[in-house]
Amino acid sequence: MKKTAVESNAKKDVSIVLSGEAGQGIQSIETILIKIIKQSGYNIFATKEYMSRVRGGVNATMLRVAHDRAAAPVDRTDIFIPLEKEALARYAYRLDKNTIIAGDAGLLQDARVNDIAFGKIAEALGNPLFSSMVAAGAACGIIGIGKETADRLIKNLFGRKGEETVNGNIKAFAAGYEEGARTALKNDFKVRIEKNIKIQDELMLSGADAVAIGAIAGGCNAAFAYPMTPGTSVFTALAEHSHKAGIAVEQAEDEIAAINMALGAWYAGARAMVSTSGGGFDLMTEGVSLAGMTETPVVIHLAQRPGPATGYPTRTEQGDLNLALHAGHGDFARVILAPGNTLQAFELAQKAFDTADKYQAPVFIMTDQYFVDTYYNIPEFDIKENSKQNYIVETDAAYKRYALAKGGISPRGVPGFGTGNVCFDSDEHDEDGKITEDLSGIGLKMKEKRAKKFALLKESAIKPALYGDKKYKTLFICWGSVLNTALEALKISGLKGAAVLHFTQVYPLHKTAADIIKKAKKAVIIENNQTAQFAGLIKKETGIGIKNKILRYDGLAFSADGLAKEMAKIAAKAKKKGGR
Amino acid sequence: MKKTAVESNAKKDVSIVLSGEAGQGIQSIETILIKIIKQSGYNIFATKEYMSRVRGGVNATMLRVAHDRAAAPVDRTDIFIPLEKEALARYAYRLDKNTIIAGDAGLLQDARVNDIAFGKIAEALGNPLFSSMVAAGAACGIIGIGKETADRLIKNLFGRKGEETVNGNIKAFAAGYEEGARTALKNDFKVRIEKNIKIQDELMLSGADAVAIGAIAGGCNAAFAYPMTPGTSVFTALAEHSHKAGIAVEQAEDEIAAINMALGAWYAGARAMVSTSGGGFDLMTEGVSLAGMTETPVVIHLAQRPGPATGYPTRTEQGDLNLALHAGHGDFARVILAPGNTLQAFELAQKAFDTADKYQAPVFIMTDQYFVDTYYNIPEFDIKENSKQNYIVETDAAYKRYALAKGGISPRGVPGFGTGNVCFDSDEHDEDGKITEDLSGIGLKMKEKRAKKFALLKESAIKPALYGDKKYKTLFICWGSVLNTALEALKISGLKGAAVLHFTQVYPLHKTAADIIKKAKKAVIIENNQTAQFAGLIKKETGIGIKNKILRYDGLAFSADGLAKEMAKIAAKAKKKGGR
Amino acid sequence: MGNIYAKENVEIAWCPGCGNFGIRNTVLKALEELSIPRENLVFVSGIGQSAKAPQYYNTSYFNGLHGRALPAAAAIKGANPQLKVIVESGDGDMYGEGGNHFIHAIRRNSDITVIVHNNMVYGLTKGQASPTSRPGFTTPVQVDGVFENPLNPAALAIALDASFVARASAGEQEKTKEIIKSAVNHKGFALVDIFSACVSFNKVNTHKWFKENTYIMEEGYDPKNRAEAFKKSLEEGPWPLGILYINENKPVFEEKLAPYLNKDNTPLYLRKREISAVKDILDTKK
Amino acid sequence: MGNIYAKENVEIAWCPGCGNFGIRNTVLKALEELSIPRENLVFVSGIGQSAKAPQYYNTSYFNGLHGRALPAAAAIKGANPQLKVIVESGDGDMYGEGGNHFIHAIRRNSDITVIVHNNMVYGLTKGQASPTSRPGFTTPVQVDGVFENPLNPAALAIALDASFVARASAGEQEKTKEIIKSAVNHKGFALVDIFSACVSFNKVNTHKWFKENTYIMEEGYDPKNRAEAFKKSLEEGPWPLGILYINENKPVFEEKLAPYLNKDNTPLYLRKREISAVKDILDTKK
Ligand SMILES: Cc1ncc(C[n+]2csc(CCOP(=O)(O)OP(=O)(O)O)c2C)c(N)n1
Ligand SMILES: Cc1ncc(C[n+]2csc(CCOP(=O)(O)OP(=O)(O)O)c2C)c(N)n1
Ligand code: SF4
Ligand code: SF4
Ligand SMILES: [Mg+2]
Ligand SMILES: [Mg+2]
Repeated sequence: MKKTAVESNAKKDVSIVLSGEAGQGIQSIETILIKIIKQSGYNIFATKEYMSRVRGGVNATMLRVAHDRAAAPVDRTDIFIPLEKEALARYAYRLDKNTIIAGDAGLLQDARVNDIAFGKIAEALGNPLFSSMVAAGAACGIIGIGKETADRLIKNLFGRKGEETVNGNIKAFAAGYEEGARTALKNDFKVRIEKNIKIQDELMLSGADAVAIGAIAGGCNAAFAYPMTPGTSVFTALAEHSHKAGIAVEQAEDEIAAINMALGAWYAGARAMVSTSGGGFDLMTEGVSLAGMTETPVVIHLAQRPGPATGYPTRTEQGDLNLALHAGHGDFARVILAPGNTLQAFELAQKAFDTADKYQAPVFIMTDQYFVDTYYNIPEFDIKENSKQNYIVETDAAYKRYALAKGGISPRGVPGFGTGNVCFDSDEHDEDGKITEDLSGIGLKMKEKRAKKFALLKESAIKPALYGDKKYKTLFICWGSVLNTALEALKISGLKGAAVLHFTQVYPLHKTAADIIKKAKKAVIIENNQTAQFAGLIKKETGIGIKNKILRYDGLAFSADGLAKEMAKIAAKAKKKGGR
Repeated sequence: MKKTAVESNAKKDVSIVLSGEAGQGIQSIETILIKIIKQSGYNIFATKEYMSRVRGGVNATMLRVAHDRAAAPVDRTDIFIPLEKEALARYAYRLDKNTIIAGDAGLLQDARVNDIAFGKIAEALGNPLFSSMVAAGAACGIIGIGKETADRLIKNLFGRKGEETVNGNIKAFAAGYEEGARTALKNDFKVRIEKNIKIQDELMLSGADAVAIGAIAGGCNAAFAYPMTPGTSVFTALAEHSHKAGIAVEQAEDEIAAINMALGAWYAGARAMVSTSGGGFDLMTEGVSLAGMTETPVVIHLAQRPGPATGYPTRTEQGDLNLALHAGHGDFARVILAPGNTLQAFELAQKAFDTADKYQAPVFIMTDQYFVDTYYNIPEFDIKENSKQNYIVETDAAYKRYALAKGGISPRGVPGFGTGNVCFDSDEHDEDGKITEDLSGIGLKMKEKRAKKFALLKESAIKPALYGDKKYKTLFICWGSVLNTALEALKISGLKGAAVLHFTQVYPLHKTAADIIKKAKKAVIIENNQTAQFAGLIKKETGIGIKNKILRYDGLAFSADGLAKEMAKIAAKAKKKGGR
Repeated sequence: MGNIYAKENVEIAWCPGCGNFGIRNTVLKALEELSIPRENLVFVSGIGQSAKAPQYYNTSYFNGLHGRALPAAAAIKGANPQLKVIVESGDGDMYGEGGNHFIHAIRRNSDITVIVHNNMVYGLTKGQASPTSRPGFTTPVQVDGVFENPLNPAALAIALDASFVARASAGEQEKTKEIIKSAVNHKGFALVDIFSACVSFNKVNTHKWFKENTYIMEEGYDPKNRAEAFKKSLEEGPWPLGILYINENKPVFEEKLAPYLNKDNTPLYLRKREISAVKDILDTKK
Repeated sequence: MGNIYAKENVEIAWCPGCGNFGIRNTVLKALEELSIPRENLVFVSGIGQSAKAPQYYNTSYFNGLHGRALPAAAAIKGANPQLKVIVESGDGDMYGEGGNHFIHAIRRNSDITVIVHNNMVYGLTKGQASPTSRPGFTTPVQVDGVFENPLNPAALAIALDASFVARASAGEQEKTKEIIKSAVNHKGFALVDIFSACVSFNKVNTHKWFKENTYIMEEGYDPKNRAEAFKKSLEEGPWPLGILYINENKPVFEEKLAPYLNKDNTPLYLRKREISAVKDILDTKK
């Protein structure tokens, strides 16, 4: 830390927080800023936290512009742009003496504010609607970025609205920029981030985009959902692309309908997915059990938010793992995937369809509000096609849907493809899909056939990824959306002999998991929930109890700097207690 | 075993299996037999297994008449009374050379049959409807029981149907009895069970009766359900007693309605319960989460049957433990009780209401088809009244439903009792029950207040009961309905240094559980499911992995003699492997 | 002095201009004129913008799950028939997620009032189609526009022989207040479907649009004829506002529950549990 | 030779005398006369005695969860519009547990036929009241008898502007067969509610009772007038049997799905996944 300060006082990593009421324009400032920053050739990351209301309240968007890719929230706020007084109070904990607070001093009534009155400047330029552009200009001005690209971009963005709008916005940006630059100078705020022009062509994917487009790559051609934050955004993305990708999209009357539609669609040969959140998923659990009994593939995107019940509809938590693990009565196998970054989200969503189809089992993709709403630039990547379009067989008259096939997977036909009957049965059944009560005969064989999937899916599980010191003594274990934050936190913490073990597949656990964990002198679980649900799963599956826990459950995601402190603290405690 | 045979060849424990199509009269034979046997002063046990259809198929009822209370199924069949040919095939595995098979030889076409043509005898007496009575008489005749009480009982049973019916039935019983006695003689089948006239006054409670009447003792005054086997029978019993016990009973349009009704009723001051099975319970999971968030008491009777999906609607399994443990999104506390016998069912059902009310948490009573459908005589027992009628407080203007009370339980008011507002809120809320987004303030405090229940409920957990050798080396662990069977099996097995550890509360586990298990050289789990769900819970909670498993998952309950063999086998294996 | 049923010092989370404000005012006025004892009043709702309404009243409330207000309401009334129970929720909540309860609550006929804020959109989840959205309505999910027939709540309720069916509009506060008062005074299930503008997500069915596409029914209309009421309920251009249908001859749910069959409507929580009843029942099991 | 749609060597688990047998025969005859390609036929059902019907046909079937046949059926048709999809289930399944799907499936208007065995009771679970049970019907749960208004499926469907609504009776096989054929030929959601006697658990609404309380509608009846059809559907003493209502002007669900907007109804499983489409979409995210 000291070292860096000596080298230069110019920042290579700037965080900007915009805050204001819903509907007050944060969204448009964000949109413009992101475009300008990325098109100017800088890494950009954006995440938001918002209240469950359409107007009013206090929301915030955090942006990071960084030399190295930074893809996690930080508490440290270099630039704070409050659009209303309440924002200052709500986010007081994020501000320190180094934070540049820029905004309308008259409105904000706070001595720390660097006065840039976005609204008044816009009005002076003839249109109060320009104020978002003034604010975007100011942010750019403070970090000294984007001046050269702004005009062109504004033309692209507003071209169809006519010259007046374009020119007004160009002027608004320039005015804001100037004020921003002045503010930076006044505060001796220096930024030196190298431009990398390739970033212009990188992808900006939110977690929701990545899941949805990954699903399309996996052959998703049917999507059913009932709106529920934060599950909706994946559904909306699929609807948006429905023409291009040929997706049958239907908003169901409720979540029960959605999952039963998905099963009907798979039965008839489609590759369907549902997207929901905890409360909606509760209603799907009987359908999950139906998938288990009928060996019907299905892909479930479960975007978590804090529960129980309605909880915080627009906040984040990793609190539904236990539910996903055990939803649906009776015993049957399933797979639970949990991407840690947008590329993984794309790849896992794609893979989910193949896994579901191949093993005829429900496959979950678990994300959360933080994950689906967060986005940042990533390089273009190769799309690996699944080797098969699908696993459907043509049937003949002798076809039996639940044939006692060796290996445990009965070939799956679909109605209308071949001459056989494809009989899907929710009761215990014989090979033909006919109800049976031959308890110790075919009934038992069916139970045992289905149980083989536990082993099959375990064998094909994805290995957890180890980041950091391969000779780790301290191992930080996490799953899903925590990845980027944990990695940055580890770096910030400067801990030696430490590593992060991240699971993109949380169930079944890969067979090496226990050994990797046991190798650590000290294992620490990091989860965005109250009871360390994943630690519970690890204990249940491996017998290893993880006593050291870093849990956050106030509805927000971890911040990299906040988490770094917790990591350091828990590592220090280790030394005192256990010695080394 | 040998020793007994030397002492006497007269049986002290007789098992009778009646089998035939649904609707063919097994039920009425059973009813008559039970009445006569009990009223004659003998212990009687009855359990049934039946197909999911109203007519046809092959069902069976097993009765046991025993000197010592016998309250578990056995494979050994002393007397087999098939009413149709298929019964002989389906239950072939239950028959051995000692089994007396009695029935219509012409119909059954099997050399082993002792010909007693119930139908023809009845017809000869002038009414084919008498045939059930002939069969009952025959069964009594074979074991030499009930002759002296039959006439009086038949008068009681059929009195209102007129003298002709009474006399016909008396004759039918006598005719059957005579044939039965002859058959016994011919087969040298001897029974010596001492009469105990006190048994006449004992209670005959099915598991369903015990849960329902226990609930009434617990103050249940509202019941909501959607019909689902085997949950329905508890609901039906509550409806039956609704006038006497003042219960508001409503058949809901679906299970979602049922649980939300129950929560509404508790909110308004009632003590409500729902009764369902796995598939129906799946639909209730969001409601369970609502109970967790709103700290609303609720009692859930979950009667298990084999899943997934529709599975075997009329069969038994203990396959929904994982579901009950984790149903509902988010983190919140709950209690899961699982009675092992009818007395426990009564007491736990009663207690469930008190616990739910006191801790403002969902309390589950988990049974299964075997348990609810099984009944046997038990001595009358004292009813221990709960000390409190309820835990409701009168409110005043300052009342806050979710006050941050010390100890973690906010006093619960109900609307209309006092002047305060009682505000129930599904969102994260403040003390008043108002929506909040004060994440790190009251929001976090509410989460932490609710989390205190985990500890409170753990402290008040019921200790598992140890049966058998207190200095056990081998410990057989089970939960819920397996109790009686495990106890009898242990006895049959003759194993030394062995004990049964039975959990009537499966969650939270009592704090002594780990130590009790660890004391065993070898622990063996006995569960009526495929994946040893309770063993999974024990591992998750205590870290103790139980490798030895006796699992049954063909849709039937364990039999005492069958289980005894498995116990012996697994104990023997222990010796070989681990040495001693 | 303010309205005693209004919660004070509460920030209302609706968008400025939202139709919900008008409905809230109307409900408050109706309550005042009805002068129902405040302590005996319970509002029940699901989840949605409209479903937040109870949070802004100075009464007890049960703010439950999305779509699940009605079963809770029936049971609250069943547990304590002395309470006045008013359900207030949105069109998505009531006719979408809660559709099955809506049907069966009408059949059950609890003595409750059901006020639906019908803004023809899912407001809280940011603008997807609701069951009452009009054909052609495009949203981020319904990218090609709604094609389904919108659900007509009044027609549906009449088909189910609901005991009281009315349609109102947030803009017509005076008329709506009278309707709400009649509904609350009516014994049995009373539906009041109220058109309401979502200014943020429904740019088609605006305040102006509702004004232009509704009319207040003439005085002489007889709401007792089911077939005529059905016909009336189908009128759509413009929609009639008023009490469309009344059937007073339906048995009321809570009166049919065992504890109240003898006309004693003491709430369940005030009744003592008698262990003697348990003993009597056990005695039948000998 | 036997009916090719009938499954052979299957034991039928219904009680002797059950109305379901008559319905099964009628369905088989209708299929034969319609001569639908057997391989393209899919029966969809929930759980119940009636819902076992597909198990006794020689066709593909989707025997799903209690109450959940309709969403599955809509999606099956949506995944492959070339299939003929027929739903067959019970009154409890369709109007009780499945009530919400029933309402919304009517709105959705998939081109499917929905045959409901309406025996006014829950048969499989041994005789509780169903939504169509008549007032006064006593059961082990409804110990004081049903007091609610029974649900009138036809009236409900007409209120929702269903595209085809018919009522039939298991005892009137000839008429029922004709109705089923019309329903299957009708493009859009077609409801055929068929009275059927449960001989084991409904001792009130017997074969005889249905015979005495129904009549076949005269030839001249015009099913195109919604208000008239509604009136007709309310007639209860006796009930009219026949096609009560037809609305042919409703858009059909699957035709409105993106993959079929261009009139190409190739099933989804026969369409190749194009990675180029994914690339195009990703390109918009730069
Ligand atoms: C089980 C479940 N599914 C979905 C949601 C998400 N959700 C909350 S409100 C709402 C719809 C709101 O629409 P409406 O009832 O019309 O109320 P409005 O906001 O328009 O007043 C939805 C889908 C939820 N909370 N719970
Ligand atoms: C979720 C769920 N709830 C309840 C049941 C139990 N159940 C099975 S069939 C049935 C009702 C049957 O009635 P109906 O649909 O009228 O069919 P019927 O047997 O009369 O033909 C019920 C309640 C179930 N299988 N699943
Ligand atoms: S989003 Fe619509 S319904 Fe919700 S408060 Fe705003 S205007 Fe009202
Ligand atoms: S119980 Fe009723 S519906 Fe079921 S098969 Fe028997 S007669 Fe038919
Ligand atoms: Mg709405
Ligand atoms: Mg039925």
